[in-house]
Amino acid sequence: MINKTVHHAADALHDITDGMTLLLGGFGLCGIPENCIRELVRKGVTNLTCISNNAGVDDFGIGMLLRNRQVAKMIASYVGENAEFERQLLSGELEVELVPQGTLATRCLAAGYGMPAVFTPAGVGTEVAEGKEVRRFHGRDYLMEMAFDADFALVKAWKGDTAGNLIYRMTARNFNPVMAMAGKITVAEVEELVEAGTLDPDQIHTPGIYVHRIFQGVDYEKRIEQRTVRQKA
Amino acid sequence: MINKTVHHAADALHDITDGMTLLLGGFGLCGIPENCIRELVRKGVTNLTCISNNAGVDDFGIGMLLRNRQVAKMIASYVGENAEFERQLLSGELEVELVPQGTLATRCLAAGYGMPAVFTPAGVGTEVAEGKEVRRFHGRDYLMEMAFDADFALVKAWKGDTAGNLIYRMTARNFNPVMAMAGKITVAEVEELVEAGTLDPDQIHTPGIYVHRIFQGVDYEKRIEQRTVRQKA
Amino acid sequence: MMLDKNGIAKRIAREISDGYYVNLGIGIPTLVANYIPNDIHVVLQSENGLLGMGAFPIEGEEDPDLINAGKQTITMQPGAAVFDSAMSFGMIRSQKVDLTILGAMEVSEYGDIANWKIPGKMVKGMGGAMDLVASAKRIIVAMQQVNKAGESKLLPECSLPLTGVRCINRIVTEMAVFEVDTEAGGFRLLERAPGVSVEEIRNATAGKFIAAGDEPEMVL
Amino acid sequence: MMLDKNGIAKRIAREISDGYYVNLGIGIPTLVANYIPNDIHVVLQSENGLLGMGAFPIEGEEDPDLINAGKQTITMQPGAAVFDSAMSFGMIRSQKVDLTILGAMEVSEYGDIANWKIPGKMVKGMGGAMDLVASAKRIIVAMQQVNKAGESKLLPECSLPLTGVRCINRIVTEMAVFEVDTEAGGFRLLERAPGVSVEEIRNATAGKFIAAGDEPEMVL
Repeated sequence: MINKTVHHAADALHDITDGMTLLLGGFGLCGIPENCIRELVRKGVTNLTCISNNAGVDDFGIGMLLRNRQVAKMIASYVGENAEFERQLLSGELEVELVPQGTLATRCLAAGYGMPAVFTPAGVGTEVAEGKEVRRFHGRDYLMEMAFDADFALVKAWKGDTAGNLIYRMTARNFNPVMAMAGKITVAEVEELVEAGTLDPDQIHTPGIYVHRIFQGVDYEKRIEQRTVRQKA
Repeated sequence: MINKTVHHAADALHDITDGMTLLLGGFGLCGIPENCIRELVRKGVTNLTCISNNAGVDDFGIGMLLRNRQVAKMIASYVGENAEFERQLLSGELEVELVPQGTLATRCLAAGYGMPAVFTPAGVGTEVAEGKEVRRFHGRDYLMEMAFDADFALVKAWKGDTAGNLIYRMTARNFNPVMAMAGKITVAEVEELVEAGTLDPDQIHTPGIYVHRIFQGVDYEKRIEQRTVRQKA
Repeated sequence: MMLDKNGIAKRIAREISDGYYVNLGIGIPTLVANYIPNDIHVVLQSENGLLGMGAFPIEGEEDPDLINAGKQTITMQPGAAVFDSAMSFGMIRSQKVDLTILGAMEVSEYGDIANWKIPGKMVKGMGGAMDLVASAKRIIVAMQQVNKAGESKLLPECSLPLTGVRCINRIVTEMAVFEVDTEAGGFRLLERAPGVSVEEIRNATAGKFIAAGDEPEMVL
Repeated sequence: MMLDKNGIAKRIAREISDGYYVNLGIGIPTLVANYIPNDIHVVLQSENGLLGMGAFPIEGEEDPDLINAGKQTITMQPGAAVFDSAMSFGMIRSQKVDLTILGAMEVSEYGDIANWKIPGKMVKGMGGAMDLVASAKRIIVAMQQVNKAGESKLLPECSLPLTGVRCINRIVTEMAVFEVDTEAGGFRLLERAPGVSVEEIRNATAGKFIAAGDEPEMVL
């Protein structure tokens, strides 16, 4: 067993420098690598390209990096929850590439599976198709989309072991497994870190080969974006 | 919950007819759909195209279909365990397309993920590349390989529920999940069929949306191909 | 009488058949779940990675790890399954999802749809909408027939950046149900909201309007 | 003294570094696992879908659901993980596996390899070999230097159908260790088996042979 454990976020991210490209797991605020994002804020690295489905909210998640002007370019599918984001975008401070959600996920998968490009019908005939190769298969048009090439992937799992194996919980899984596969260096923060041999090999969502550093996170806030409830019947 | 349960293999395969293309899960004899194969033998459908990593052994697995002359074409990566196979191939009775194992898996994935084609470096510069488009990305050559288009996928899981969700056990997983995604109609046989709601949603390997019919198999032989052991220390 | 949002949702629910896997978008589509008849079996897909989405949780039982694509706290049905985003859009792209219901800002008479961007004004992004409209077997749009300025949103062609091309099959608005002729072009009237006349609907449709004149009222 | 199969395996084991993920092919490569030093941490990948392959099971504890790519019954190490065939070759293709060790029928002086087919005689198939040689970061071939007829298997070019092109970095045979110059072409002698002379090795190498003449004996 190869031990992937590091002490904390500062250790895990020590070699992230200005100008790097980062994949950040999560959907909205669900399943985001809170400890890693806090550490990026603390380090103050700038000029980052962040690839993530969303951009957090004004004061949480990637929103903290935006507020701190650490992000030069954001690649995302939906950024509607973030007023500061919209301000920076409209003022030209922030470069943005909006990518269909399935295309975003599949470009991660492509990187993790060593496929340089993939075909998807999403965006055919729209401005997303501009500058991209369109190819017809079986009478239907597809865009050729390129695999992501990112320096780091920062993901959050529920449980992990010292070999880097990861298990996610419910819809906090989302982009985390595909981003974990796609980073040149992948850092995983987990709510509970256990010894290798503790987790059932059949239940691993991300095999440790894809994870370079793992640590047990602290102080998870797990903020809820849209609290919707019903009354007890 | 949508109930996918059928009574037995005969129900599940009632509409398989001569000349169809079938994906069959398993690696060697490990994780093969024993009940489905027995039923194909019993039905006597012929002129089948079978896509499977291996071709079974002479008297078990897909080997039984070969012996019975039910297979017109075999698409596989490795067929070395089967003398009858070799005989039919050399005599010209059987058409064979040999496909690199990773390409085989990825052409299933492509079908399950709605991607018409994928790029892989496997086979570049070899006879596998003949007639295929070669494309260079980042200074490296890749073959464009097409998604499979199969009438049925027959897979074997360890546990399944009435909603069609599947869980595999150890390396009996192999090709089963990717083939389950790739069939126009997917039939799953399981060792244990439970009520929907019994399995942990986080531990499902194949979500029920990919499975059209499920039944609890009987009389699993689970033959071991290469029994290798060590002495107790 | 124009339908309210719940009325539109209720009418759309009648388009759902037993055994369907359905993806519901944000807004009116979310309300459709409330009107699915109890005697049919339907599984809701949420594109953030869940099959078998259930109702909102009982107060106090919200779980931050369990949300839908609108980031709302939800529950799971028995038989639910969780998966990653690549598989989620994999099943959408391979047309395992039978029906997609989503909102729109504009629809053209050829079934083009615009619902993700207002240049210079709004830049929220397309989320999963472009994937859904490009791949879905069948798409129903839930929308208002006219905008706040009283202008029709059923147009000869979309003025806003497109989400997808020739992909919308059916539209349910506060006034009517339409079938879209994506080949020849045109909004074919199928049903009227109770008490709304063909002429009223024609006047609220900027694109090519096709009606025999005897279209029935909706059954809700 | 020519090495036997275990000698070849033992020499190859010295190429494995701490922290490596390694894929071992069928035959001599499988034996390499027996010689990995206890003080380094290595994870064995089996391309049928396992990381953390362990030893053969104790007699009576064989499990038909747990095999390696050679269809042999095996065990799992603590920290093992199981996955499907698409992910297995995904991690191979994305070069997460550090080292691949496999057998060969022929290798050319440019690092081409043939190991899957003898036209008209043998049609077993390539299994995962074509994927592995096309993608692996580093490949070591374990093979006999000469065939049963006494002919060299290290050739100017392969006569059999290729498995991969310009992909072999290193070869360990019963006689020697070679580095392959995939750019200029040539088998560069690095080490000799104990007691085997440079001339003997040269005579058993049909392709371009490169040696300074003072190459050391292997340390086993």
